[in-house]
Amino acid sequence: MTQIAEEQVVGGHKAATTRPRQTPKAVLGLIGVLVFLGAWELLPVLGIVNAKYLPPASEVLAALALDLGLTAFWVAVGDTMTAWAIGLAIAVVLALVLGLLIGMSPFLRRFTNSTIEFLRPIPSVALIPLAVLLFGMKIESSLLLIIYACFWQVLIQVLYGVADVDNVAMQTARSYGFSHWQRVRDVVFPTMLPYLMTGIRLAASVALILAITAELLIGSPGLGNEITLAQSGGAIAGMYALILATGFLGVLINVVTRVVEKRVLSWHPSVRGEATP
Amino acid sequence: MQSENPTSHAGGRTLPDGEALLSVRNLKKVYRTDAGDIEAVRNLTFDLGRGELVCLVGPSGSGKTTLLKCIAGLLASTEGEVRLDGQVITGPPKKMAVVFQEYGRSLFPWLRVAENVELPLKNAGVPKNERKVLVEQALEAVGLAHVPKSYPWQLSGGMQQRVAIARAVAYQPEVLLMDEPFAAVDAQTRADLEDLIRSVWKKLGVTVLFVTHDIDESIYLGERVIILSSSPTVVQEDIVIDLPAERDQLETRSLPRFTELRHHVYAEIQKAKQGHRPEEAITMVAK
Amino acid sequence: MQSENPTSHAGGRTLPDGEALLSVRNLKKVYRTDAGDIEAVRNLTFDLGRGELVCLVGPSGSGKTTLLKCIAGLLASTEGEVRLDGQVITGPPKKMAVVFQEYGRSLFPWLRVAENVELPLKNAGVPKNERKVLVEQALEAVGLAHVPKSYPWQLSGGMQQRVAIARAVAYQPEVLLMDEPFAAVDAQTRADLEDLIRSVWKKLGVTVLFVTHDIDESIYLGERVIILSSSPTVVQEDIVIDLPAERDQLETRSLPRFTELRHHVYAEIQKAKQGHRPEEAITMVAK
Amino acid sequence: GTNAGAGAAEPGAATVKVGYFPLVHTATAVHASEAGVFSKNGINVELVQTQGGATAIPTLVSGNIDVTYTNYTSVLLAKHKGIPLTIISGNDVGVEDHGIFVKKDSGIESIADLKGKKFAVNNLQNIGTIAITSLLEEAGLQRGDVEIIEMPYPDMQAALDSGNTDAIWQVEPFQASAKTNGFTKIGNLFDGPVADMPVAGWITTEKFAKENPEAIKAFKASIGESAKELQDNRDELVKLVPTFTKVTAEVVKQIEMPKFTSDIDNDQLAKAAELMHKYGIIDKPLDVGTLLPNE
Amino acid sequence: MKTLKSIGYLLGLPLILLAWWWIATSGAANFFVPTPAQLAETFVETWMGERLVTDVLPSVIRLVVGVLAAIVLGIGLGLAVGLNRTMRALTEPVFEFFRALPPPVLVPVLMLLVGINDGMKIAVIISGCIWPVLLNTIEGVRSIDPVQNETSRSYGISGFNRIRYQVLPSATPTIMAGVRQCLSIGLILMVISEMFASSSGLGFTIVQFQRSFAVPEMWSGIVVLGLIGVALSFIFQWCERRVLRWYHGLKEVENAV
Ligand SMILES: Nc1ncnc2c1ncn2[C@@H]1O[C@H](COP(=O)(O)OP(=O)(O)OP(=O)(O)O)[C@@H](O)[C@H]1O
Ligand SMILES: Nc1ncnc2c1ncn2[C@@H]1O[C@H](COP(=O)(O)OP(=O)(O)OP(=O)(O)O)[C@@H](O)[C@H]1O
Ligand SMILES: [Mg+2]
Ligand SMILES: [Mg+2]
Repeated sequence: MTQIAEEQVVGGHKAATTRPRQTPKAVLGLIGVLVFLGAWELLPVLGIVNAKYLPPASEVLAALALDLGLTAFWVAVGDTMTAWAIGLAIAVVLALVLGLLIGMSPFLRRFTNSTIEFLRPIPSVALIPLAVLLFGMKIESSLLLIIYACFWQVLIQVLYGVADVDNVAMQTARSYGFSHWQRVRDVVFPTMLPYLMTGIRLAASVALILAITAELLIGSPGLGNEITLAQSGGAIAGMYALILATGFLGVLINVVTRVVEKRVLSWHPSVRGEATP
Repeated sequence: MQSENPTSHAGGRTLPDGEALLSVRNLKKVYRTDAGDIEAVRNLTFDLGRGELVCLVGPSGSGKTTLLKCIAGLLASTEGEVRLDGQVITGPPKKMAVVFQEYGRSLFPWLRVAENVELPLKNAGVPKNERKVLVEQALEAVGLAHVPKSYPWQLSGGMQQRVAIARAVAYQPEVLLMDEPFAAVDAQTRADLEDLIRSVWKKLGVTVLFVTHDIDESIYLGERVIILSSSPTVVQEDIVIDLPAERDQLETRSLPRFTELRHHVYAEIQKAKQGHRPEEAITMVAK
Repeated sequence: MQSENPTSHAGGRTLPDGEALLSVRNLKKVYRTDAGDIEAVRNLTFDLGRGELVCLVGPSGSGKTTLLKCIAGLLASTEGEVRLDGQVITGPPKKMAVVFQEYGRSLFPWLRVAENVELPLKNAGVPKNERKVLVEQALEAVGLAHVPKSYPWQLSGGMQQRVAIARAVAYQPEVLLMDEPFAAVDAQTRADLEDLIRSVWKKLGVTVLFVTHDIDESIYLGERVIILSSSPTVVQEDIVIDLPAERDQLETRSLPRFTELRHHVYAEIQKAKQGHRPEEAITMVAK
Repeated sequence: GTNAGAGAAEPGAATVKVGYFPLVHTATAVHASEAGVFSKNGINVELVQTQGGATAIPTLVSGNIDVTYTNYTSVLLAKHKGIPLTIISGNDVGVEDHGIFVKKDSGIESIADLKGKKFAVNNLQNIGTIAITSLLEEAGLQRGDVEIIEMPYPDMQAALDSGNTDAIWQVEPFQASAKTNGFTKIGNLFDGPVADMPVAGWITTEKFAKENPEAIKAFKASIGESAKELQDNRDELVKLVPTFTKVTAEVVKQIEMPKFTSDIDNDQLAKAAELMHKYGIIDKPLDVGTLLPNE
Repeated sequence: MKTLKSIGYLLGLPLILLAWWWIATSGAANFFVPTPAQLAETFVETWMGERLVTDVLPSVIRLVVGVLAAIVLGIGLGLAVGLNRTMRALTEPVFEFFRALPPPVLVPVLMLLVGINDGMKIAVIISGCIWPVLLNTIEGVRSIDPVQNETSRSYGISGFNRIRYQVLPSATPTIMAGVRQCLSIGLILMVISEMFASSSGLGFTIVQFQRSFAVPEMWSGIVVLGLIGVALSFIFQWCERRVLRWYHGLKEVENAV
């Protein structure tokens, strides 16, 4: 720990003097992924697990490469991503609006507290029978589960973000006669934005998880369903290839959210700290 | 030569009903904290006429910022009241601008300099091209016309403070409250900004309440100077500054009357610091 | 009577190798931003001898804070170097204390006043009872002995600034860098704090670099005053303050030499603001 | 999903949505659809791929499908709780296709050796629990002598290998891979007291059964025909199964053939209900007659 | 008076929702949605006995262990990663990869690696609820006020002291948001971890109820989850109020006016 902190202390200098030679972020990320795949490859080789049940990374990657050539695979990815995108979008908008409303009113904050805390830990998985009953195997079932799970993540982040508004900034807005809506738009929203971005990043992967879980347990088409098929067909490498694909989707989603974050939070210490020497 | 003693009131000057734009009456503010109550202001009473430029001085921690926030409708008073145009203030009134002591935190870090200055105008519904002119003029006036596209955190302390001033000036308020607005700028810039405030005040007829620690500045700027006592805070003295209306950095400051006033205020503050309290205030405290 | 012209160098004064505690050589700092590069400091060269008390003045935005941060090892220079005791500075050196211009943000809001002052001592491994004494003395010296248990955000601006000063003083540093440390306090407190810094400096033999906007203050406090030009920044002038070592708020300030120096510095800053540059600097710029 | 050819079905007849989970055992429905058996019998069938387990019956009740494939235990349980369901056709009966496996050299050679061991089933509220408990009783053990745990079929071999369980129940096609992976089969799950136990079949809601008696009859007839055609026809299975599951042809060649039948053996069903009551899965006796369409 | 008000806040909305549910279910009965009365009755029958000790308690213990481990790990890793740009770039894709894996497919892998025991269940809980803490810690550390960092650096406060006295307190408001998320996710994962290879526990029981169409019992189990969630959350909020006293003081001074 000490070492890490130490490095940070002189970090500014390092960054400045070694700037041209600094390893690009993407390369470092790739190294991380390779280390992970290497460790996975070694697990069966070292006999920690049996290769029959957890095939080495190379075998799984080969199976994935095979999948990549199949239209069925891409159709499944498309199905999953559709549910993901719609569910996430609805959850974020809903949570954002409600979060701002609740967060800015001490009354609503207290009034809804117990209910929110009661509803939050209800597993989406437990709602499957209800979802199926309401919507059958249609996409709406997946959406219900996705929205339910993601909504709380974003909501909590928004509530904490709203509470973080700087007094002086808020007083400035009030003294210049900003209306309620203007204060939300010009002061509360930007302050909350970093929290929201974390919420979206959390929710994005939860949405992916739920999209796949729903397909897994309800049987609507998509990657999750392909996983069940591979499982019940005893195609182990094929199953892990699909899981790997899921993981890569997660990485991809993160790259996108990072790019967005870099744009919308360029002013924030968390992002600007990275850019200045 | 004028009389040695400046026209002054121990306790704040009050105006007849209807003449005051802003009246502060028996204002008391106690902050409640976990560790106990902190009395920031004990009892303040004074009036500001329409279009007056009044400076407020007082020891550090005497409650100037607190008073300003109460006037701005940002803090609820514990006792007493503040009236604007006869109306008790319960929230920030319209057409009022405040320059906060914590200038750094009062700028929005997510907006660029010009956007920060523009935002209140935008929210007030000023048309776009008019806004553009106002923003440019204000930035020009505070000497920041060259950095409209920078973010506040890319500016030096003094520059940030000037952005906050530009924002207030561009807003063209009717009441302008400024809390040590020139604390972070150099002497020369300070002089320029003093003249800027005087000219804005003259041009727009705005009512200004100006907190400062610089006694020369308070005299050079103000038509009146209110001196707060040290805690528990009351008005120590309220002095009329009988200097000519046209002021000039070199000329005005070298007037004998300027020096006289300066000495007077200095002595009063020193008394305040040493715990001397005006009689009225003491009786008020006693009862 | 001394010579009309104070002993001064255009460009900073340098000392022979080994004599300087702190040497700044051809320091250049460019901030890289998305919108383009901002040159904060073009070329600074000067030395500080051990135990000197030097004031730094210059127009707003001329790069004083930037220079201080480079000296403190908090910012990497773009060109040139800063040496402390002959060692090139790459990170914050030991036994150095900085009072930041953004005093409010440099106090930790989760620590109470006394804890804020105590933290650097605790971190440095000073024993508990010794710490206690140092903290109490420092708070006493800045006039805040009555609020050790308050949180910083419960204090007025000037009080917060004094906490930051107390923290630096209690730390008993060898090098003390102060960035407009008295900007938010009233005139009387300011005078007291000035005397505090002089007495600490004398007692501990600490080397002080003191940024201020108040020209009188720079002359009253400093043994030397370095004037920065306006941007692109170079050293405009480096003046020795040949006032008696024992200084007194009333006496020293009324010395004719004080007034002379004051006028000189004022004129220099005015020149700086108007874009006048010392010859050396101009040639440097040209090549 | 695979769509049925409309062939000889009466034009205008409503389409019956049939939910199935892609398994070797549901080849009956797929074959009936592909080979035109449904249309020949005069119904339009749309096959809808569903998940087994928790969602089959809610999906049916919600009206999103008309008929679904499910195990009888779930049906009995649901009925017991008052969900109005009707069994309309059998599908498969447990024979050699359900095996009990242990690790080689584990020393377990018979059911009796399971005393004090762990046995894995895919679902505790299911036919497997009933079957193994009956087998245990037959071998002179008590229910509590063996810890029955639950895990999905695909994970069982790994758990067996790592010693997290001592014996597992594998259905085809997992049985085939258990054999290739070197596990030892110590017997069939449906044997002795539970030999020829009906495992799963096709069900619908009472309402649908009442309103569509013709369709139901035709459906049962089609499954019956399809079952006959597939029963001793491994080649057809080898061809068919890889088209709708991820089971490879090689594996299908090795599997033990299931016993397909559309018949519903009332007595066996009643016995299953009785055992469920006996083993506490349901808390009062259940008259299976109420589950059959003609009553 | 004050407690009365608190109780009003606590129960106000739940009572309104309950009334709404009552009215909604009073007409057409749906097999899968019980009435409040049914539910209340089943709840008492099902959970007020032996099950509390045999099923609920072990689950809650696993949950608490898992959540605490996740918080400690999340904050520790988050500090390491948040303070170091290289570490961040190196680990982010791998973290994101794992974050996207659905627990139902992760469980079999964990079963392989850890075996079938309480350790596996705790690992499942950790594997899911570490993310909000980790992400929030990283963000919290990254967004520390630069002036605070400079203060620490200039006074030579570094290493462990810096983490303890500056980094952690400053990031605490953000970390708390993560911890709060972590609680409910932990509860969800507790259920999922008991869905596989289990023979007791709250999640296991709920799944068994679901499979055997014991619908009111299943919903009553969900109510138990909700109640545990509320309890945990209140404990958490109590702690938070203490840890973040300075922060709430700082923020509430005038925001409340
Ligand atoms: N939020 C708060 N909570 C508790 N006490 C406070 C708070 N804000 C101010 N105070 C106290 O109120 C008193 C007056 O503070 P105020 O900021 O009004 O002083 P000031 O005159 O503006 O001082 P300065 O010139 O130093 O800015 C001080 O003693 C201060 O400690
Ligand atoms: N983080 C930053 N990014 C970009 N530009 C910066 C940054 N910090 C300072 N600058 C620029 O560098 C120049 C010098 O700033 P600095 O803060 O050093 O001035 P200063 O002399 O301290 O001024 P003041 O007296 O107003 O505090 C200014 O033009 C400022 O805009
Ligand atoms: Mg103040
Ligand atoms: Mg500065």
